Amino acid sequence: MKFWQRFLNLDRKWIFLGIGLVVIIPLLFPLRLPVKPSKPVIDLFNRIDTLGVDNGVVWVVTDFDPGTMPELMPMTMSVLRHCLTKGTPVVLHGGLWPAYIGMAKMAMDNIAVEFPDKKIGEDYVFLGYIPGVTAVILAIGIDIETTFGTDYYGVPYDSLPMMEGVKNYEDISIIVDISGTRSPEYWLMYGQQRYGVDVGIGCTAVSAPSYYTFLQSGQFVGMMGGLKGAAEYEELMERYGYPTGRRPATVGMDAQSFGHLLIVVLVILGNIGYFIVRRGERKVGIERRKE
Amino acid sequence: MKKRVPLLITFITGFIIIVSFFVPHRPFGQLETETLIWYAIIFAFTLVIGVDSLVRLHIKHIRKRKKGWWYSIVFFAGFFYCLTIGIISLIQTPNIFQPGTVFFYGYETILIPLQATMFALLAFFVASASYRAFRARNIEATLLLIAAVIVMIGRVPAGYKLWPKLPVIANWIFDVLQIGAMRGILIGVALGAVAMSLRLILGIERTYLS
Amino acid sequence: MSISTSIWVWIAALLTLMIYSFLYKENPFYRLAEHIFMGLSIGYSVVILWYNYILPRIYEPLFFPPHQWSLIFPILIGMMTFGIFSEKYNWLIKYPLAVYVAGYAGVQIPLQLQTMILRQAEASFLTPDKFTSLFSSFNALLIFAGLVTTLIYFYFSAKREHGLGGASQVGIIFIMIAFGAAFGYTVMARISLLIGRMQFLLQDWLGIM
Amino acid sequence: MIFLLILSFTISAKDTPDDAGGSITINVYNIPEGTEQIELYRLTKGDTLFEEVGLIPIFKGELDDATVTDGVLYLYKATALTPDTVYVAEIKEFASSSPEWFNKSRTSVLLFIALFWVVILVYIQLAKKNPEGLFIRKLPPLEAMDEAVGRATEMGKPVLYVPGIEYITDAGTLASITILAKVGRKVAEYETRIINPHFDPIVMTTAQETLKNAFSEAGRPDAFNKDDVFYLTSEQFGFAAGVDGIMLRERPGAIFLQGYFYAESLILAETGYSIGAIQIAGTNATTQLPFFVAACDYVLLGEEMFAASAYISKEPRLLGSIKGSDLAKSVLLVLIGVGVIFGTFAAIKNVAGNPVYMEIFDRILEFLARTAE
Repeated sequence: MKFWQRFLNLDRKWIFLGIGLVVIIPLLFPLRLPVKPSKPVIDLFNRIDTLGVDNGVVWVVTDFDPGTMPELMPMTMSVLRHCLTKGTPVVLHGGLWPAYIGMAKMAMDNIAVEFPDKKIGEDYVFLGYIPGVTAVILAIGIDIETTFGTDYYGVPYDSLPMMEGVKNYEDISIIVDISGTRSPEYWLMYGQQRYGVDVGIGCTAVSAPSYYTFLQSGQFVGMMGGLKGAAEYEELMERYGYPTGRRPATVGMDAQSFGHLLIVVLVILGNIGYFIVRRGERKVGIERRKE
Repeated sequence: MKKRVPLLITFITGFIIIVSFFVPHRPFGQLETETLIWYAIIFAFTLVIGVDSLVRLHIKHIRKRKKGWWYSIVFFAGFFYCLTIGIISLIQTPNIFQPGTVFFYGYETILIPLQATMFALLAFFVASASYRAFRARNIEATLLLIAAVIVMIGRVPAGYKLWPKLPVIANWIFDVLQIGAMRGILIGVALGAVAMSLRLILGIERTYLS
Repeated sequence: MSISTSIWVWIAALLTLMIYSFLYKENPFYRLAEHIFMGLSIGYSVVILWYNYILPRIYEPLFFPPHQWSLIFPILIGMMTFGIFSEKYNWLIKYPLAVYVAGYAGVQIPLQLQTMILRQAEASFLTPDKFTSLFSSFNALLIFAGLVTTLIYFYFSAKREHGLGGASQVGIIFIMIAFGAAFGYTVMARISLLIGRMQFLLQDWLGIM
Repeated sequence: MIFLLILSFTISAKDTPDDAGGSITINVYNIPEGTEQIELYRLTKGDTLFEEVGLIPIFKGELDDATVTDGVLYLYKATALTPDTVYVAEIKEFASSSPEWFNKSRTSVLLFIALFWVVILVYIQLAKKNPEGLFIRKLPPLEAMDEAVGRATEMGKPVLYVPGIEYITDAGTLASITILAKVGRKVAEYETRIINPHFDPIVMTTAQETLKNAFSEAGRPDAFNKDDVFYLTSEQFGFAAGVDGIMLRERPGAIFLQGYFYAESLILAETGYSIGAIQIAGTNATTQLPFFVAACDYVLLGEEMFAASAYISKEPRLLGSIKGSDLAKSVLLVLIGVGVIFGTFAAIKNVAGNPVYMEIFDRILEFLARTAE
């Protein structure tokens, strides 16, 4: 009784500490709880995995900002690692909106450290931001060279050996749009439906449910939804012997699961305590404070 | 006079804009986009008032050596820092949001982390608020609690392991059970806003012009 | 990996810790971070004001051909807001305010009616395709019941007697379920925000991850 | 290349409806199997050569040619390219564009506005004649406001009023200003201090005037301190950080969070809770309502906030407008109800068997759907 009463009046600082710990500890000492890859992720993985060298380039787009980085950056890194290890030429496109180029740059810097022997311009290419949003998607269908002109670093398009012969969507095997915005719909409407290019996506957990219809209709090749989706992709990478770094999404997933669990446990204990205390109060007839 | 004229302006402006919604023909059709450009310009002037207010307040703090006055100096340090890197970038390049400019760098290294930090406070507060608020006090609170918990667990893998039906139920709550009420609230808010706007244009609601 | 040597990472990390320190109690560090944040954001707004408004919307269209002289009007209206700097002329601000508020009210009325009210009402219509199975019929009726009772809950001018009282009781139940669901739905995203900050602290700053 | 004139592949061109002119809508029908590209060409009357307009998106089968001049006559031709054949379709008669004086697709919006307007005016007249006859139900959060100010005064603590982070143009902000006037009068009466930080400078100046008047009305114009109504910053989380700082330092006894809020809602409400203040929230931001409900003592839910701002003044004209909104709700309920009856009918009696019901039903749906586009 007394314990519960004290528990009900628990200082919020303990809750804050709890949340902080359940997030930090799994990050420091990863448990890597088992994840079972789901069909949309397997589809996307297989699609990229079965690509040959001459199937065209993989076109990865970063349409997210620091707010959704924990979920979406691991996806970006996984896809880039996957392509580079396999030797599939990959293009990183710095997003349809100006604010997202910073994320692409961050991914590129990491890649440069992780794959010192891969050469920019030969094994992978970094294209910057071009204004126009949907107009950019349409323009890629006509001519990539005139659309972008140079890569992010200002190297003229025709001096990029990897892009030789890459003219439009016909030379792109798949668009992988990693997005915290509505951009997957744009790629679907203007890239996939108009030009028939394959589109696979990575999105936040919040927006994932709204894309399921497009998956079912086969309009998206595959999808990674939230940290869970990113963790599943990492799992597949590991199974097939690809490098995965520290598996940041899997680790993040642990933290997230524990965070959820803590909140649920707190709510349940709070309710148990509430009932026990209330019953006790009724017996002794203490007037309950208005809440 | 000082009150009548603005009220008249309110009525005429509002009325013309409403008419322009229904008339695509010139000059009405373009009116909405046109006015938005105008408003952006008017808006630019209003920010000057804000900056003036804040700067004046902090100067006052420093002059009067109010308790904690030196925080106002910190304020000015931040203010001038951002201003300086902005000016340098504007001189250097026409596009200050290009990665590589001093401004973008300063923005990315300090302002974004600060924003993200404040935003992430929500993780703590979501926990403390749910612990406190989700108690089965009465029917309503109980339903709030149950819906929240099911959706919460239903969306992580642990929920699936607990009971494979849980994600299905969570989705059902989200796709069906809550839709009606959310729609009702949206319609209510929109009706209220429309009524408010009509009262404004008719000059019935004029507190803002006081 | 090891601890960061970049001064900017250190600044960002220390500011992050200063902000979180207020979860324990109010303290000078939080206040310091708060004032830095405030100063930076105001400086930022001024730069944005110049870059996004004054340069492209006033300076360029006015001083470069084709000169859009009509922009003089909004500029004059805008300048009337400066009336508040004087006791004598502070009534001047009522004019821009009237134009500004009424204009948006005029935009809002048809737009709200179209996109929020009529659109939502249309989506609530029960079309035959919603009755394809027993379950979907049940769902459709449930959505319908939620909408109707919620709308009744928001009746202000009728006494809550007879059926209305009961209906608005049911309405508040639907509303509470909706709130619970919306709350639960965001928890995941909020926690991943914190994961992002912690990754920054542990990885970019301390390098122990 | 072989040119084939296939009858089934057809094209139509007509003036784009409900626009300001300068556009013709082209539709293609029966696009041949395997089409890779549909090109559109145009012949201006008097010219001899077709000029290329552009590609018609295959999945839409429709294109608005917005490069035409009003009143000029044009002839259109489309070619569908499949890997082995080129199909050609042409319109028979010249088409031209013109601007319209009324956007027909928005008729239902106009009807609704007109109805709303009339209803509100009628009720305002009725309310003026018989102010006692109007019943408006009580709003507990509104009743609690005076009590909250009173408690803050007893504790010798100030009152904090946050008007949200939208601009003056948002209806919620305007409602908040009205509520501020009420709170301001009580504060002046009780001789307490009110702290009022702002996100938008214009809202700030408006609030300054509103509070000044409120203090004058309460007979204490000298007690108003203009410095307590100040601008903080127009950066979302910067604002949240600033308001949190104020809460922690000034320890207000009552906090009003009234207006439009975004994600910072819970940051503010939880900090407010931690200092033990009575919190009365109100917002038209439906996404933030759950957080306020969880963390605050009283909440004005969505429309209640607008009703509250009308209720405060007790002026018959404002109350009349509440009655008008309620009537609009009834109309909507009837409309939706009609939908239910027809929908159920159609479901029970099988769609195909009852063309009459379906016809009426389809008409209504179409009418609404057009408006919502």
